[in-house]
Amino acid sequence: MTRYTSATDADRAEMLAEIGVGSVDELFEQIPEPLRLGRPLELADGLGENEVFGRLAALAERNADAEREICFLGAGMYDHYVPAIVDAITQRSEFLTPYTPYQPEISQGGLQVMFEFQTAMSELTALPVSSAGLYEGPSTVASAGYLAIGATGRSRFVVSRGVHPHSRETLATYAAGYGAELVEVGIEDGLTDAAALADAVDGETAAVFLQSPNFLGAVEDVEALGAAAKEHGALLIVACDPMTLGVLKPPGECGADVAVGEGQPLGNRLDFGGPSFGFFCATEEHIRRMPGRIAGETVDADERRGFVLTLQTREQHIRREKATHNICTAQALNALGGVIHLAWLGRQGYRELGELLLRRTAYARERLGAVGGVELLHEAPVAREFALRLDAPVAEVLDRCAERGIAAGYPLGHEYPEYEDGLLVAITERRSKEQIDQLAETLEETVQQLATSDQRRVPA
Amino acid sequence: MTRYTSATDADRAEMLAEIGVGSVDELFEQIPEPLRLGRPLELADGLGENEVFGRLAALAERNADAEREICFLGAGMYDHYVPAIVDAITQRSEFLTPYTPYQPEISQGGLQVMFEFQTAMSELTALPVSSAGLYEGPSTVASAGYLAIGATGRSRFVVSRGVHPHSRETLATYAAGYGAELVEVGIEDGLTDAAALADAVDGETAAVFLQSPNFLGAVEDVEALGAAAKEHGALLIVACDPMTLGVLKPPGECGADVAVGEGQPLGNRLDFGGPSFGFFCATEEHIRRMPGRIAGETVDADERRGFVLTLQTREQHIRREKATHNICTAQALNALGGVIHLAWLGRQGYRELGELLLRRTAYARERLGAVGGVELLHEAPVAREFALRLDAPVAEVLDRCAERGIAAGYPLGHEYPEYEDGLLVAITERRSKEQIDQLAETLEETVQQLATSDQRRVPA
Amino acid sequence: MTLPTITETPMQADRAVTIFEKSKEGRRAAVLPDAGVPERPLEELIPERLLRTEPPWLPEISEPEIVRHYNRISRRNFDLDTGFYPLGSCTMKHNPRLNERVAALSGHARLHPAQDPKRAQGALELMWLLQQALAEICGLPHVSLQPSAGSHGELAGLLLTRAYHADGGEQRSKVLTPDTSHGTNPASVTMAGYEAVKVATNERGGVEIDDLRAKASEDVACLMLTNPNTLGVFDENITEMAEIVHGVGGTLYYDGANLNAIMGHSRPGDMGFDIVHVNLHKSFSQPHGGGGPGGGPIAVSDRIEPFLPRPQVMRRDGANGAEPTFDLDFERSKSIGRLRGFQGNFGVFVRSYAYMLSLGGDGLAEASETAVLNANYLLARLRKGRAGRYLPVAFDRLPMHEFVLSGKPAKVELGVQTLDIAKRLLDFGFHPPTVYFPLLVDEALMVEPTETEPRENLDAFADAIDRILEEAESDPEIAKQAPYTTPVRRLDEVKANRQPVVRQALD
Amino acid sequence: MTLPTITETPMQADRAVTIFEKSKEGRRAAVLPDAGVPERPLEELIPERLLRTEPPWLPEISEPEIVRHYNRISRRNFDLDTGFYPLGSCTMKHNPRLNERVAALSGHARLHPAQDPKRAQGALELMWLLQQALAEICGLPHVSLQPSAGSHGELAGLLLTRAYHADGGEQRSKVLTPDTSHGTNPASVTMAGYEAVKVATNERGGVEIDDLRAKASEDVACLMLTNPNTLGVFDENITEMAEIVHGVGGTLYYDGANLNAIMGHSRPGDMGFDIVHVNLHKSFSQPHGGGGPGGGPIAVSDRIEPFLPRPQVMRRDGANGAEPTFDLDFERSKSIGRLRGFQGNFGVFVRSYAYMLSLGGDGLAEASETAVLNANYLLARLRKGRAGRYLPVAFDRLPMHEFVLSGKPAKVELGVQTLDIAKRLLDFGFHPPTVYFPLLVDEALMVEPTETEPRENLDAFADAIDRILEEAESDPEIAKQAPYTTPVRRLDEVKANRQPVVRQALD
Ligand SMILES: Cc1ncc(COP(=O)(O)O)c(C=O)c1O
Ligand SMILES: Cc1ncc(COP(=O)(O)O)c(C=O)c1O
Repeated sequence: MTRYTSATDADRAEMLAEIGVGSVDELFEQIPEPLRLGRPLELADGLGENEVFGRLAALAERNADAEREICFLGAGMYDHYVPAIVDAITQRSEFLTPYTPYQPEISQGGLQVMFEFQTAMSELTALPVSSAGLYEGPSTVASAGYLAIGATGRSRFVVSRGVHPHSRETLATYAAGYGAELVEVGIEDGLTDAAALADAVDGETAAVFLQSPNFLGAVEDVEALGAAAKEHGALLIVACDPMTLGVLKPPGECGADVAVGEGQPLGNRLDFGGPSFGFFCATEEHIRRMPGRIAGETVDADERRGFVLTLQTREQHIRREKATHNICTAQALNALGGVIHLAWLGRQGYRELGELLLRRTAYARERLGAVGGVELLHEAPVAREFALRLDAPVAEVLDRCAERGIAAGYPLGHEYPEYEDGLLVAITERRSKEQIDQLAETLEETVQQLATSDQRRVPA
Repeated sequence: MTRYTSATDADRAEMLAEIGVGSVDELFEQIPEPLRLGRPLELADGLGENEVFGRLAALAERNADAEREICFLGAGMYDHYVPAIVDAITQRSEFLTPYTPYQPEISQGGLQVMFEFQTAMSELTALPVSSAGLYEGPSTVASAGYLAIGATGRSRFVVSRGVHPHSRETLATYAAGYGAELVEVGIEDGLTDAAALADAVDGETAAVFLQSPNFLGAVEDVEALGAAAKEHGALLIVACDPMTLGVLKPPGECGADVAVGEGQPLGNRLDFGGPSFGFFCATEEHIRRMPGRIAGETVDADERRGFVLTLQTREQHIRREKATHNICTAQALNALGGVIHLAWLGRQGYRELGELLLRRTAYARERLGAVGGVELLHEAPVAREFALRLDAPVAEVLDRCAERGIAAGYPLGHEYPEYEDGLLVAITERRSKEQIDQLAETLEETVQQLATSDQRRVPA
Repeated sequence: MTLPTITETPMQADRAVTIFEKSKEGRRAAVLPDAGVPERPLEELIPERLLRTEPPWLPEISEPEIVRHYNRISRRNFDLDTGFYPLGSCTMKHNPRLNERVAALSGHARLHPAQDPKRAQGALELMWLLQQALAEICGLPHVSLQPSAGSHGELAGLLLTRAYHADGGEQRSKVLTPDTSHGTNPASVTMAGYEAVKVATNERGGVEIDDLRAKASEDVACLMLTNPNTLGVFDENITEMAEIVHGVGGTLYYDGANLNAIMGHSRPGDMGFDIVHVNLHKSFSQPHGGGGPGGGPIAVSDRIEPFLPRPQVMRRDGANGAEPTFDLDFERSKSIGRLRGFQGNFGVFVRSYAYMLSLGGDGLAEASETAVLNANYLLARLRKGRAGRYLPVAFDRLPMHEFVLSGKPAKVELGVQTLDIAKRLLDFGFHPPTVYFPLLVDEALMVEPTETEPRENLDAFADAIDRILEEAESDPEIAKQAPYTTPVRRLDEVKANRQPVVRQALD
Repeated sequence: MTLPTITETPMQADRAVTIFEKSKEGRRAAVLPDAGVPERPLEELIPERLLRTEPPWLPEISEPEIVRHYNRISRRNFDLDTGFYPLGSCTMKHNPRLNERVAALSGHARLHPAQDPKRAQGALELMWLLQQALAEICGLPHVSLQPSAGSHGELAGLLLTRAYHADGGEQRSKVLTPDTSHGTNPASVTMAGYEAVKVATNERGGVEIDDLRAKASEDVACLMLTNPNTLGVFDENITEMAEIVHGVGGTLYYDGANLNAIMGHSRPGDMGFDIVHVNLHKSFSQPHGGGGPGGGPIAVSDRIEPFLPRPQVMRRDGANGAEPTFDLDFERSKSIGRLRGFQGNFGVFVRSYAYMLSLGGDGLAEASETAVLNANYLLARLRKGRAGRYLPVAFDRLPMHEFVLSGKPAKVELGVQTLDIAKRLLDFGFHPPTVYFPLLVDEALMVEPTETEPRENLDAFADAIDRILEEAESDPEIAKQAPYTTPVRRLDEVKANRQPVVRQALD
């Protein structure tokens, strides 16, 4: 009898008798003999719980996680503190183990969570309609592109180079399928080149993709940049950071038709990149083109308030090849984590956290910018992350910092060859002033040691 | 507004108006002015959740726990693997946050757990009646003494030196209160001195206290030793290790009137000594003298099966000064952990685990006993723990082992001056053969280095 | 056409079945590692007559079914994370999950209690810090964290008193407790080998001073008191009482169950108490766990200190500016000795210390303020309704953090007892108050809302009480046969006592 | 005397209230650290016009009330840890808590995805080990863990097919899927820019070979198949079908949703498939979470490998006997590129890998055996009762791990539809099977018990179905108006669609 099963030999015998076959093998005879494996899988034998725990703990030991290192890495996922109630609630069997709420009468818990999630994301983005949990950030950007094609009948995307490289690459991957052409608009002084954007947008343009704060941390003037899209009837699709919307003007107030993004900062741990959730909000007119599940309010046979999956005619299980998207299993549990975190922060706390990030980031940017051999990559306003230039090989600096227990940031060179000396530094409420000072001192030391030139930053 | 509360200033104002007072201070005026503190407590200001987590994590970092060290420490608490379902279930609000089931109609969950716990402990000890969770091991021994006095009208205890030193000391502490005289019987070759015991027991003896396996790990012949108690009408009180009762003859089959013990090995983590639970089982005749809560089966108004707290006339909240014990809040949640662990092991697994402990312990004892400068402190049969003599200063050996990441065992000298060179080594299913060999090699090395004499163990 | 009407709630229909009854031979959850050592027959290792022949009849069941079993029965509990739980004297305040998280860190959870103090500095420092905080809150300089709960602390306090007197060559035999005291007080008195002597309560709910003076003889070892007491009122005469008892050489013991009323506002030490116990599972947010675990640390004055239990956590200042170090002190010649194994309920200390860090000094004081505010508000709301007539407050004065109502008028005028009202409250989704305690109040209902309840819940509770009394005015049977919607209805306790069935029969 | 009878269950009486409606101005749970840096006005940091004027209307509520809110609504869910959940095609097998425990280790949970591979060796090795295991199970050598769920894997598979053909200078436009296929299949086809073409099903429930042959043109890029298919039967002609599709240069895509039937018994790669997706949240015990997270790794053959998504985990053998090291390979010139951010749902990988370690190779094979045994047993039990008459199995042969019943006779003879039977099952405490899928079966009920259900639960389910049909024989209305005991009764979906209310109105 294997792990987690109940069938004893006695059970098997009685069950086979009831079925009317002599052995379990007979049940597999419908598989043509040549297609039967006929040998054991080449996998180790099963292990007891303690041994499995030991193996996984040993692997975990070999990762430098944010508990062991002071983590200034960001680039789309951030080391925020996840309140204890998030784990306590998301680990409840009642939320952890059911599937998609196909039977609303016994799924009101999950459906109400979706409804609350939709409300929260709609509030954050200032857009009226929200889908309940897509996979994660970049694929959500690609899904927005799919909606834009359906909505405009056009197939040309104008994409700012400030949009997360993963999002741009994912968009391109999807576009190769549903067929769309991508035009990229460059960055000037940390911000999307407005003139170039205006030139790039035309009557064939299905959508303009912006991100704010952009990948370099700079807060874009979405409203101004979006004008070109409006002018040519293209959709304005804005990727945003859900932890900054307590202080930054929300996409809905900047003319965005669709706001998407990575939900990880809200109640989801880093998990080396997933699972987290994506969010997808839009204006009323797109409600029947939205991807993913949407919960709606209604009443039951006795007029009790209740919730159901609604507008399902958008979805694959009803519309099949005519569906607005192929998504089925998404990230419901991660979205629950997000809505709990937001409730825990509350209206005031959410705003205060945004302010905290702005102020600590401003401090960190000045402090680090003043370090010898370090200068700002751009002077544009930033919210929670900023880019530096190092007068030293970035990879080596990072190694030295790691030896001192600090993950100093994200090297830009890999995805932005033009910023081969660039370092992206992220701040969360977990990064104290002391830790920021420690990073400054460590950079001071290491950059000096590894300095590639003697030219030092001339104070502006 | 403080943490975890809801009263806003607006709430306060309205509530005070409803009460009809002008300020909260007025409500405290019933405290005579001189007794009011009139200054803030000299405690730091409150901290955010992330900061509190950081503080506690920093303290935890400074402990060498069994995750970081290979732990051969025992002496009453053992590093067994606690299955994941124990945490998952005991952390459910429904079990974690209610109090004692005073209202049975809404406490059937907790009451059924008590009933199941009683059944399980009764099965383990082979005694028909069980109380549901006393504090922990040693205080349970003292409580058994209190029962013995009530049951026999006598007040003389004969206690084997093989009983856990903490139990003997706790018994003495309690005895100073309820008034009892303690007579200790020594150890010969690891086992209670049978002759001395027989001499010590007389018509004034209320109870004989044994422990098996005893503190030196030796399995006592409880039945034989108990004869003296039977002969003189004294109660036989046996402390036992709940992880060994799958293989060792249970107290109930050895003539014990009362079996008690430390429940930690069952589903409870080490927690630096607590919380865990104590168990207390006895023969039918003592049912109305038992300490602590007992759940009983009954039916409700519609003849549905249900459970209630029963025989409450034993208890302090009913009988006050005439109660059989003063215990109120006990260790219900820890007892739940125990019953889940037992269900998870199941009848087969529980027995197998006992056998595993016996065999690994036998291996470890031979392996370590063969190390130069190390010899067995006694040759008596052992179950899961055994005692060695080191030809080197024990404390220094332990420090050296710790430097090599091993907690080699428990030094006996502190509580048994006669075994000043003694080391108690405990085995659990978490201690693999490889770890045992590693301990042997480490001892080989360190004992040699620190050898106090050249006399080496002569092979028997 | 006959549609099914609900005769039972789903939970009522789902009859209780124990995990033993679900057992089926050969099933299992655990998979154990193989020993990896020679498979020797047990008889070679242990004399056969010391071996067990039949393994115990533990359940045989798969892991999924174990999880389902306990998840399902867990829902047959009402719990604090579900609703209002105004169980008087028990301080059912919010249990922060943060505390569970930090207690589960392996540095705490997997630390062996016999670890060498050198390698358990974090744990010892945490205990020391908690001791300091409790000393400041109680106004007494020395703390032992060892007692496992309140009643354990009481026993410790009485044994300390005995040791203190014995040290002075004295042997005293009596301990005074008010008739309002909690059952554990007299029970502890007996267990500690003393005789419990009741002192009367005056018309304000405090101790009757004259009665105390009359009974305060040289033979009195101690006076055990709760203040605010179990009526929820503060005894203003405490200073005078202390003088009386100290005058005859007795000690004053403070039952800390009601500390939640006065944290940061008044201190037992300043009232003249020599020994105090604190219930960490009440004032300091350790979850009640269905009846434990708890923690009952004691704080004492200088004269009692020498007798504190062994071991004590001690702090050594680091030589020339080095970090201080912490150790366990076993060499305490006058100590009463141990009260339990190892160092106490450390996991509880972690939670309570985390709670203190979260609230801070001001936060604790404000918690007490809000607790008192909530109690007074709820009482005011109740008074306005039918409770004012049928459930009057036992002693007509402003309470502290809790108050006691008397159900006598309801019994006489409506024919419904406190028990009936409590049972009917279950149908309204509330945990009832503590009932029939303290004993000197007829048909007592003891209500403690705690500071973590929002006002809306207090209003809803007051409304429910009013509804129940209104129902009773028209038909007392409704309450008398309640509850109706709980997993089981009223249970036959007499049957349970007559023929006790205290374990699952297996066959 | 009029005692209250239960007209509603307690949960029904407790009307839905969202957390936004519980909000009260000024309340909060979180306490944030102060910035500890100069308090500069925001306008100094960000141009005013880019700042938000009104913070969003998030709930204002205390922590205890947040916990209560979600605990209470959580009980309005039916879940796998409570009871039988035979939701066909979804493999609702036990979710071991061990997996949650190891996933929560900070080395996994707090590892930043942009951590330098040098300092994330444990995570990369785990991914590599999982890839190896999946490759062995699927019989295909190369694996990408990136897809976030099955449908994501399907899209990946089709984009791989497109890239594969493009690399050969080809452009194909059609993808074949059987009419029994899951909705995500055709939806993915469209999203990938292909035209979906249905192939018919034969009388044994397999693909109609002649129809396939007829439609298999040079313009066909791929055939997407589930085997055993959504009828729970194994298509014996798979080898021939593979020849046909490969014959015209198309690829074969295996939808792995039903892999739980054949683990260790048969491998998609050996059947001729080029691309396979695996649902880690089905066969490999990742909890379904109310609709995710999931994992949809893909395994592919050599000829597809060059096109796999970026980045790929790679293993470097250690120079002269040193430990191997692991890295991420971004330099894949022919890759279709990324499908998402970073490396995929790593937390899901940890759980599924722990599950594989727990069961081992034999355990996985045995899990499939038991899954097939349970399905066949349940079908046999059902057949014996009224289901045999009213709910016959759609294709009369031995199923694999699941089977599909047709409710047509019940509809015609009893006037109760599959929906009614499903709703009535709720009153009996069961989650209903998947209904109305696959589409080609009238009134379909798709039943998948999985291997982790004990026989007793299968018996109870069969008995419940029989009871429901018996009720229907005497009074169909009972089923038609069901459920009666659930937190809410049948909901008005038309209303929800007509005037969609998709968020809480705030005012
Ligand atoms: C007033 C009072 N004293 C003492 C106790 C006993 O405390 P414990 O249950 O922690 O032993 C209680 C517990 O309810 C109490 O309310
Ligand atoms: C047969 C089949 N194919 C594909 C899918 C889609 O998988 P996912 O939900 O992981 O996207 C499902 C999910 O239910 C399925 O049952």
